[in-house]
Amino acid sequence: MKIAAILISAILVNNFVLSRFLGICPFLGVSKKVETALGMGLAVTFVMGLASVITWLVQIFVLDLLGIGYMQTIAFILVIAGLVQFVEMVIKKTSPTLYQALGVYLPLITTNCAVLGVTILNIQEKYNLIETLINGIGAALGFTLAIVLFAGVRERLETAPIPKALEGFPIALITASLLSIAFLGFSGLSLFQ
Amino acid sequence: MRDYIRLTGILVLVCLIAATLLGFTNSFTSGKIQEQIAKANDEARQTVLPVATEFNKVEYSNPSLAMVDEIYEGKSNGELVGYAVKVTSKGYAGPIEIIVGVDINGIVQGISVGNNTETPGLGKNAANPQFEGQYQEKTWDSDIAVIKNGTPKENEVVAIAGATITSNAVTVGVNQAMAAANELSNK
Amino acid sequence: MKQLKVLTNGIVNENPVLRLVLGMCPVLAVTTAVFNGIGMGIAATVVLIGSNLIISLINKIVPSEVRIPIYVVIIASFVTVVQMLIQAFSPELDKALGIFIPLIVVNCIILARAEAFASKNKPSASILDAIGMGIGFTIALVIISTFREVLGAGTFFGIKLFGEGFDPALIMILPPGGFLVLGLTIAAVNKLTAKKKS
Amino acid sequence: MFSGILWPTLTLGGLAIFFGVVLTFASKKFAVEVDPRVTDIRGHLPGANCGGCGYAGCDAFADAIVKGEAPITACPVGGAEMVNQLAQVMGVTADVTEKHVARVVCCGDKNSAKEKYEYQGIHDCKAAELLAGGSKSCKYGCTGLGTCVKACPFDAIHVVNGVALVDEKKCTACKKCIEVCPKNVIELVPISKQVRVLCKNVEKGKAVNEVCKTGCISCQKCVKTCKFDAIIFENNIAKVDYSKCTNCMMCAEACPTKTIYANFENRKKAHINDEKCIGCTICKKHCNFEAIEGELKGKHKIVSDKCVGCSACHAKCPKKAIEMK
Repeated sequence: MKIAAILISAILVNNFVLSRFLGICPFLGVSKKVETALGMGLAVTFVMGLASVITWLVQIFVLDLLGIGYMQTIAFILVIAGLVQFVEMVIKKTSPTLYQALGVYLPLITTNCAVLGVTILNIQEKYNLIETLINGIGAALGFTLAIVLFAGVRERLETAPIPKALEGFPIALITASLLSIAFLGFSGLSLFQ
Repeated sequence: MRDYIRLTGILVLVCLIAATLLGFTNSFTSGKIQEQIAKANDEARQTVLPVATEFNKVEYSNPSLAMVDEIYEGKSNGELVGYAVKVTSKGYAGPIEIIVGVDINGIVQGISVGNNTETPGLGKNAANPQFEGQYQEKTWDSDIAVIKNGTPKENEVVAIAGATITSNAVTVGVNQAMAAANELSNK
Repeated sequence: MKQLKVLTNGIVNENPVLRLVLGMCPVLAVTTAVFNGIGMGIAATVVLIGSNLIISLINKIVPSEVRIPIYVVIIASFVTVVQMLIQAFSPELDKALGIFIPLIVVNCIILARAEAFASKNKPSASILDAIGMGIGFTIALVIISTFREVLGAGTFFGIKLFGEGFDPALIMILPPGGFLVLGLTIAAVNKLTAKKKS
Repeated sequence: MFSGILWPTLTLGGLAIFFGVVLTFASKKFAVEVDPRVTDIRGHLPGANCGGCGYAGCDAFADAIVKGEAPITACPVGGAEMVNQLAQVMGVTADVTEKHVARVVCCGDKNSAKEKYEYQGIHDCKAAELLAGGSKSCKYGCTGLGTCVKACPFDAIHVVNGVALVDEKKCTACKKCIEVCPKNVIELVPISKQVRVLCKNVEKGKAVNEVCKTGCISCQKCVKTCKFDAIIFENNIAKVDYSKCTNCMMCAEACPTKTIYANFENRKKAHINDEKCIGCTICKKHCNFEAIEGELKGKHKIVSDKCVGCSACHAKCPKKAIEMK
């Protein structure tokens, strides 16, 4: 049951983008089209899932053993950066159009607050290995859900008559605030607190 | 093969420089930081238990009150006047450290919310005097409850607007601190 | 002359928050009070200058296959060192800025500027760009946090503005309010610059 | 003190080695072979990914050039100077074609074209097209809801008073608007030709008159006035044959409903250079508008208000004594 609780809480209740408000830069930057949003979602899922596992192992078997807790941020970020560089090469080779569409936002996954947030959260919650993986995957699915949902809305916005000044990011941000109000509704679920 | 050495070499070089820099600054500053923290804790203990003049640590552990980290006996010229209990409770965005001062007949002299990672402007307001002040004069006879708004009764506190989770977390911490102090004073 | 353009570039037409829409996580998290906004702005500017300088110094020897890990290690170690020094030597500064420093590591602006600018330009230009970006970032933070604090908490810099009767719009303090205020600010900036251009 | 530094260096060093090896291996396995010439050419291309060259974007076009599949002049946006750069990279000579621009073949704006109904749907021509071909009574005309404006990457087309209008200085003939227009009322035309028939309505004159005041009512006046028979009249609509048109703009003056657009400001005038003129009267014979006076062996003179700038004399004068200004 604990696994299901973590998964649902990561995807819906504590959705990283719309309830905890982490990882907003790619969320706004890449959500112009649904395919690119999905591409970004998959890239983040890969990075988050693997990063959660590796960082958990590094924390338990290296940082805690040697008692150098202050190295946590830098070690975790190095792991995430290595994974992101790997993902960047894979995407550049497999689908150049997606690589073109993601552009500068692909390396930005490294400093993406959500990815680092998940890894540090796993340690704070004192999850074991399986729970860490589930939380990582859940958070990434939550991120993908939010970004694809948002991309769908933004595609509709293309044809709507929007005042000139509001076009582009402003209307996207206003839509995002409405979406996040909707997700605030989930925070009341004390079952998964 | 040459690429392997070149790329890995540069990456390792940068990491080594960073690591030595970090290690050096850490060993150089960790002593100072502990000192600062110890000084801060002493000040905090003094604020929550103004009556006491010197504190000494008491061994205490009780699995049912998991949040309690350490308890200091507060003495004024050799005579026990109360306890300063340090608890870590789980707030909205992470752990919150609280120090609670309880005198020997169970009245809370004051609490001080220490470092935490709550959202600035919301959960962070728990460290303001108006919120912390509400716990004054509460006794360990009954647990403190949190109400959203309206006038609080004898053992109630009003939650911070927009940060109910943090307010609950602090209240649970204080309740456990009071229970621990109560248990120690009966021994 | 070109140097001045690099500096003003970061403040107006390539303002990191209002134009490039980067660094959203700290912007939404921190702009609930003007004091926080300024604190975050200063801390981010210091780190941005330091990291831009170091990265532009070594951009010749950094191979592109491993550039992200190297940049990130530099930024993270710079931030951790600054945090340790502040914690050890000036508790008051730590009390004021302490919570913002770890937030900077995840601030997208730093890596974005490193990747887009510092890795391709001379150190002198990179420092100017960092200063410009830092000031632009701080200005944007102050504007947004003023709106959010005045509307959301009825105070400015902690001073109560309205009488007792004023019931602040709490939503402004919560992140949805952050999205809203940010969106409207960008729209206002678009309107102003659009009029100037056409 | 020493162990304080040893452990962090070992951890970070170990992680760094692990990732260094993994990334180098990945950079080898996923290496993307790039022909240096492609990046060089891509640098010269405008990078608007408009598809005017017929390829999916500038990258695809650069690949095609290097493989030799695409002519280096295929990019309409670049202009001559860029074509020379491409020629240098590829070591090939380039023949420059005349620059074309897009043109909206409709002048039925709000006050001349009637509306069938008031359209309140999505602000987009394609959407309006689904509702009985848009709100205009004339189903050949431009609906004026700006789908082309959104599609144009060069901001070269704007809807003015209900009809899309092309800004010829900015237009790069990338054909994006042509692809997107549901009425296909936009076509490419050589920029030097100033005379354009702005109507596509092929119905009889009476029917056209009911729906639009400035439509072509097939009166064929233009065909009669054109001295160079550069106007073909077929299927109830006049069409300009640009190989023969000399920009004399007489047809535009003759057209009763002002359907034919001519840019009168840059209507040229002929000027005879006295030193060079030897009075051979060849220009006088070729002028259809009797705008040249002068006897054999005498200096000839242009009657400037009769001259319409058809530059026929300019072409025929053996001594090149006539300039068009």
